[in-house]
Amino acid sequence: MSLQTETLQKPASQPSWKRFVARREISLLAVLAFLFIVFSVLSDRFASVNTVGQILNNMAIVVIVGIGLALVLLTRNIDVSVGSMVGLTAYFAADFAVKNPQLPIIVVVLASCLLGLVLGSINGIIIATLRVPSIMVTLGTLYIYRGIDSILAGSNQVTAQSLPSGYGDLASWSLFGIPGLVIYAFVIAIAAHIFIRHTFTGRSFLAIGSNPLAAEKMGIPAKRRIFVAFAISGLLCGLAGVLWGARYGTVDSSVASGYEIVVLAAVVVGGISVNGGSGTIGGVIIGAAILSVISTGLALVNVSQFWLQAIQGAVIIAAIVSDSIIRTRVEARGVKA
Amino acid sequence: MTESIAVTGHEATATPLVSVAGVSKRFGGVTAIKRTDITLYPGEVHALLGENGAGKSTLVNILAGIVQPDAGTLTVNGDTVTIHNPHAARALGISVVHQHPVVFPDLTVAENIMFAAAPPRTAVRSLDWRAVQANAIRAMERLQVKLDPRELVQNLSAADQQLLEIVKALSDDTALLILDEPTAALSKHEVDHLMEVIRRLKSQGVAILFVGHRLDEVFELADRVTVSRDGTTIISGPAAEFTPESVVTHLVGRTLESVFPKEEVELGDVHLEVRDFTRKGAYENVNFTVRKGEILGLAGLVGAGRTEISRGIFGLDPVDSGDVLIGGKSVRIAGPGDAMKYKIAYVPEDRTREGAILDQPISFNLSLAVLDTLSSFGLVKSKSDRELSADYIKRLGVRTSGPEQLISALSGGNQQKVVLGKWLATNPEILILDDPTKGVDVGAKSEVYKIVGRMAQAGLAIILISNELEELLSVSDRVITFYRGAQGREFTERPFDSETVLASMTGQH
Amino acid sequence: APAAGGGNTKSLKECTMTMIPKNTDNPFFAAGAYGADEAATDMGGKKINYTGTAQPDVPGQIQRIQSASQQGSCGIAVSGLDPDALAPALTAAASQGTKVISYDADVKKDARAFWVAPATDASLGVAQFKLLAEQMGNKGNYAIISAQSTAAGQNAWIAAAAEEAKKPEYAGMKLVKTVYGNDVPQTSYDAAVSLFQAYPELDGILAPTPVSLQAAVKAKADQKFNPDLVITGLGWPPSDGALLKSGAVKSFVLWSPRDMGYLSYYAMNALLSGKIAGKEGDTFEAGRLGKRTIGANGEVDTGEPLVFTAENVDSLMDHFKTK
Amino acid sequence: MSTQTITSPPTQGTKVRRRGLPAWFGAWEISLLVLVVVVTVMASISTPYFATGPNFAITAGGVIGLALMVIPMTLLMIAGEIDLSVASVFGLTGVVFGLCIEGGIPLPVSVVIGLALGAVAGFINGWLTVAYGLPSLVVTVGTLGLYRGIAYILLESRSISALPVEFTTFSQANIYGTYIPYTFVLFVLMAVFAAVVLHRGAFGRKTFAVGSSAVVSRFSGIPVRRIKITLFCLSGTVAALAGMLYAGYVSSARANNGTGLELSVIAIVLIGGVSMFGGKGSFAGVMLSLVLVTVLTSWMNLGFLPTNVQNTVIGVLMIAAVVVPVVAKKISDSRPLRT
Ligand SMILES: Nc1ncnc2c1ncn2[C@@H]1O[C@H](COP(=O)(O)OP(=O)(O)OP(=O)(O)O)[C@@H](O)[C@H]1O
Ligand SMILES: Nc1ncnc2c1ncn2[C@@H]1O[C@H](COP(=O)(O)OP(=O)(O)OP(=O)(O)O)[C@@H](O)[C@H]1O
Ligand SMILES: [Mg+2]
Ligand SMILES: [Mg+2]
Repeated sequence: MSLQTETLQKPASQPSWKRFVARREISLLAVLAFLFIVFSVLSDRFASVNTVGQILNNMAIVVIVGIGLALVLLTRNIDVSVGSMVGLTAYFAADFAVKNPQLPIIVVVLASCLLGLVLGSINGIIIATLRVPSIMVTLGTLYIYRGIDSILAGSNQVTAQSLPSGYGDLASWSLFGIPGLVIYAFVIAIAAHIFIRHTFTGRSFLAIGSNPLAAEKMGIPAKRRIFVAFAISGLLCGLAGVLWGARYGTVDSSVASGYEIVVLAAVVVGGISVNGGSGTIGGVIIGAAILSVISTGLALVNVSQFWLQAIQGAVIIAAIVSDSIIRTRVEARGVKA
Repeated sequence: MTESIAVTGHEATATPLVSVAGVSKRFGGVTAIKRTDITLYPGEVHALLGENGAGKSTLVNILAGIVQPDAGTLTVNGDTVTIHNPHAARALGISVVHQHPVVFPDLTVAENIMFAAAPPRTAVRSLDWRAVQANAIRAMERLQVKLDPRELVQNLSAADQQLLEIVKALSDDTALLILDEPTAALSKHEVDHLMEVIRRLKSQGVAILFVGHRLDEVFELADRVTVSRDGTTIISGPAAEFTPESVVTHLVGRTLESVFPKEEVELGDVHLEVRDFTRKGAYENVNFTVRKGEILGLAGLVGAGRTEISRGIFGLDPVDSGDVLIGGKSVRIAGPGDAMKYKIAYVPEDRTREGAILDQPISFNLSLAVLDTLSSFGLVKSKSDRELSADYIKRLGVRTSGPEQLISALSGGNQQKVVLGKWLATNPEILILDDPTKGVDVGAKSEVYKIVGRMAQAGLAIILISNELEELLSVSDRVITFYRGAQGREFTERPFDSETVLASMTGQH
Repeated sequence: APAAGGGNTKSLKECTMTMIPKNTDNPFFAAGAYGADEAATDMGGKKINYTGTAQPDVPGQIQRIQSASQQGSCGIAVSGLDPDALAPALTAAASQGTKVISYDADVKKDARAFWVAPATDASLGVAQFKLLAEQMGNKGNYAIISAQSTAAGQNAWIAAAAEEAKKPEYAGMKLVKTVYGNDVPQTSYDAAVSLFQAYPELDGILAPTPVSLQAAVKAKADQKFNPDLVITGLGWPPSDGALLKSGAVKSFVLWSPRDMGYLSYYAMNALLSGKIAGKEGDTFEAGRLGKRTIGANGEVDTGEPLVFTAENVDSLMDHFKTK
Repeated sequence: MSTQTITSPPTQGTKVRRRGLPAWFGAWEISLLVLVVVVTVMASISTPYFATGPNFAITAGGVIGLALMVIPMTLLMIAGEIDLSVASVFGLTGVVFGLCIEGGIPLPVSVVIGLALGAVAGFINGWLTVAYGLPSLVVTVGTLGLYRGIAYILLESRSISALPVEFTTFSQANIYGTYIPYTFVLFVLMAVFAAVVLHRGAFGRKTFAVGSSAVVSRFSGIPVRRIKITLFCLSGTVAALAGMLYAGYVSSARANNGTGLELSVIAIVLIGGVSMFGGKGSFAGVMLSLVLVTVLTSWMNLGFLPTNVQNTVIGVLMIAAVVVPVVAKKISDSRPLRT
């Protein structure tokens, strides 16, 4: 005799295709495909290898920073200091490279990542050990890290010409036509995906965000995990900082101001729940892709630049609302069936 | 201070599996338990009884490695141990089903089982999903539970989540299984099956610590009984040496005339009528009436649709068809606000989620449903507000240090009284009580039903839903059964025969 | 309270001038401040009070104007982020007896005595356009990557360039699009890349701000875009000198921020001492820069635009010293 | 220990004694007050220009936009929601208001149009949040871009500075013969009103209830959705008012007015002790936090302190706001308890 059959609950399990369709990434992919088609119709230059390369290039740094932020969001925390961390590490790395042109470029990259790791760890230590709201702490470090950036940089500006030649190559190399930036982002995304999806420790990040109390009772070391999430977020910002300098050439104290909003938009459009516990790296990539397609596409179809921000905002809203509608429809049908 | 604890001897043949001696724990200013002793033997069911807030869950958490005691010793298999964390507890063979489900709603059934079975090692290692699934299925088979391992837990019913909890807790090397109020969310039928499982485990030599408030279950299962009060063990001994009455006396500290008092009430006119009430997938063609002063009991298994019916009446869910008549007139209720206009009050089944705002004071909660009547020109009259709180705290005998105390600091029973008070303050004419004594101790239960009885005397039409059949049958004037969303039989003659009611609840008649 | 004396004359030997740039984290304004302090040394006056927000911020400028006036700074020289928005605060400061001039970017006319301009808007716009046209051989498609869409200076130069482009000899030149990089390297770079995507047949880019210039050069290299694409406009010699030497940019335009700061100091002193009132035709001595005259719009120009090339850039580097 | 004391409930008189401090003035508010006093004293000692009437006037006048938006944000965040689009509504209404004036629409009508626009913008935020059950953080990240973008579409790179004199005077001037800006009076009136509604009004109680538990509130007959939408509308309307007053203050309506101000608004509310998760906070705390940040900013302006130092100080303050109470509690808990 089974316990299960005697309770009156209908087994809530759904056919696997419904589970598949209800997955957020699928509905977002539909949004992405739709945008792609719209732009291809509007501009004959849109559907080209070159443009796709551009779209990928534009989203690479967002994806790198977004993965760190996603990891933090999964644990039901938030990191709004990412823009400031990218800014501070970008200046630090560029300045470091200019002052030490003899050093191999990998040392600069590692130094920048290390600085990012330290900045993220400061967030993590305060949040994990004192159990204070992460929005407060990271909003605080958003100001502090930017302040330090500005104190360090002052009116100084590092430009592409003053950087050692290897620096720019960090971003501009390509392999079989795939830009280096995209390859970094891809490798990190794969690693993050495997970590989140296929390791025990990775799953525990979701568990913590899904139910912190339960995580505690199950003996998941939440403090350590939350610390690690912030540390990784910082580390990835450190990497993004070097790449920023490599890609854009000019680095001053204002690099990546307000970038937290851009990354947050990509990540939440990509379906990482701000309430923790659910979301995938694939979603982050799709979210970043949607935003990148919009900005790249709009530049091609020759709308005035004044329209760009409004259209981006509208598409973000349309994406999250349509996703919400699609999923509730599918779920409702799944339960009724 | 009562230091002498009556412990009557266990067979000297068995050696204790776990013994707790002189354990104390305080949280900030609150003493949760002090000098508590309990001894658990292999192959026995040990019931731990006590009022709400007596410290039962705290003791459970200490054994589970979640809470560290301030003083005292824990002995497992003769060795003095410190249980640093939940993994250490599991390594000692201690498995726990917690009072409040500790599931991860965003993860699948299989993953939830995986986390429960996690070894203390925390290295990053890749998961073999097929093994995870297989393990989950194997774990479920042990209890003959059939859930889809790939289903997200948030899609499971409350009862299934409770089952999942037990599945998670049990493993092959469980030596001590602790069940902290495992039956609070279950109805009779599921409880019976749980008991079967417990007996089977017992026969395999597993020690079971059973924490609960339902005395009938305790006497059906327990070999030994420990009663604690105010954080201290009062008495411990073989179950045969206790009677329900003596347990209640120990629990409450005085004799209780009756656990479920029933007042004699002169019934008035029909006040509430539900006609052809239907919500597809939940309940269909429900028809019943409630008279003034009457307590109508709704009996059914979990999932029978009783909660859904009351939600429909209260306007919380849309209804597909049917009418609600109040005082003979058909009324349209589109939301709780409408329902309150017709003087309906609804005490929901989930006290901590739906009933009380835990991190707000008692006074805040008591005035929540009557804010508009308490205020003039949009401002809450603080005098009326204070009087209201003081009045209900006194009338319902809420045990508290004052109206500004947070609800979360109250024991379950006292929380329930505040929720009841919140609704009584609206001066309702119709009162719907959905499992009002869920997780509430015997003493408080009796107090709650005294209040309900007084309300019936005052002419309220009352609908009572309870998963505890004895309680439902004791206090109701009339009982209707439900099975899978369909209305079953109606029982009008007290005393009710629990066997026939149960048969009807399970769809047999 | 600060003395509200309109009649009594002062000198920067007794009181301080406050210099408020668009933002302090900017080498251009730092060079201006250097020039002003150089003038103080030359004249034997007090060093300036250089204050502003790290990043451009209109309310921040307003607060600093108010603070300066309150603390009895006798003169304020401001590079306006928003000509209208600063006007009320400047007018209030003037009514407290503080003398107000604008430098670099002008503010509303009636809110300042006069404006120490880089060079005339027309000359700057025309100079940049001429470099572009010359290198493009007076024909082809070009685009503009400006700073903020609200930047007054850039807008004035773009307008002057458009006026110049109407001349018949430029009939072959076609402006395809004007985009704005907000003076943010990333935005400017992305804007440049997008232009290359949208206009594969582009022959020239006019970048009337150094941030855009650098971004365009980098984007062109990264995209391996048309090697004949001409990029010119406004450059910042300390860093963009390298662009000239590498040949990525043949020439660009700028004025001397140091002279502009230097001039501002002398002009303020002349205003304070009552030598000039800011009317057209007023003249004053400006140390090493010689005699200067206030023009029709209440402006006094720093000088003619400087055109920088690989040959002359090193010799002109002194104009950009910041310390 | 006697059994009697446990079983019978403690006799409770009808009269309720209020012990200690009122709920809206707790430990955090006291710490903020102490900080305000300390910083004010230090500022007054270190510079003679700080504690003066003119400095009050310019400081109070300059902070008005921020100060006004803090009021509804406090209520909204206590209700468990957030509005990141306030600064964009602020910019957009300034632009629309300017266009109305430019188009010859009379001043009062233009103001009403601006306010209505703000209410609509807020309603859209609220409706999207409530109807689709989306987190407001996400919704308003979207409208942040949308509203600011519309401002750019409408005004492009232009600015409108020909605003009516009576309006710019109201926004810029002090009450005759005093150092009290008109707008400050408006702010004080609104703040007092909001404080009373929040801590004494039925609506305020409901706001706390909704923020503490939307489910319990719904079960208690509180119109949760309506309250949330109302608060979003309020946030939009006040942001609109602030945006128009700011346009008057700087005599200029531009598409980029107030860019990035949302972070400052939220920072002040959080420093004031309002919980990000709703249900907790006090108006007194937020006002003290506003005063603290304003005093610090003014002091640093007078001391010509660079902005990067200012920002760092505000950041440290924010972290201190959450860390200090926790550390203080840890210390007090570790002390032996009196019995
Ligand atoms: N983490 C904690 N912090 C502060 N106080 C706590 C904590 N856990 C428990 N308490 C307090 O300790 C006392 C005992 O609580 P406990 O949960 O052990 O009671 P219980 O016997 O399980 O009650 P119930 O029957 O209602 O489940 C209560 O007063 C409770 O408020
Ligand atoms: N498939 C499901 N997924 C999630 N929750 C569910 C599901 N089915 C039922 N529930 C919830 O479980 C609880 C009990 O189920 P339901 O309301 O159907 O039965 P009920 O008859 O009201 O229960 P009871 O008879 O015990 O009061 C309700 O709160 C309901 O919302
Ligand atoms: Mg318990
Ligand atoms: Mg139920």
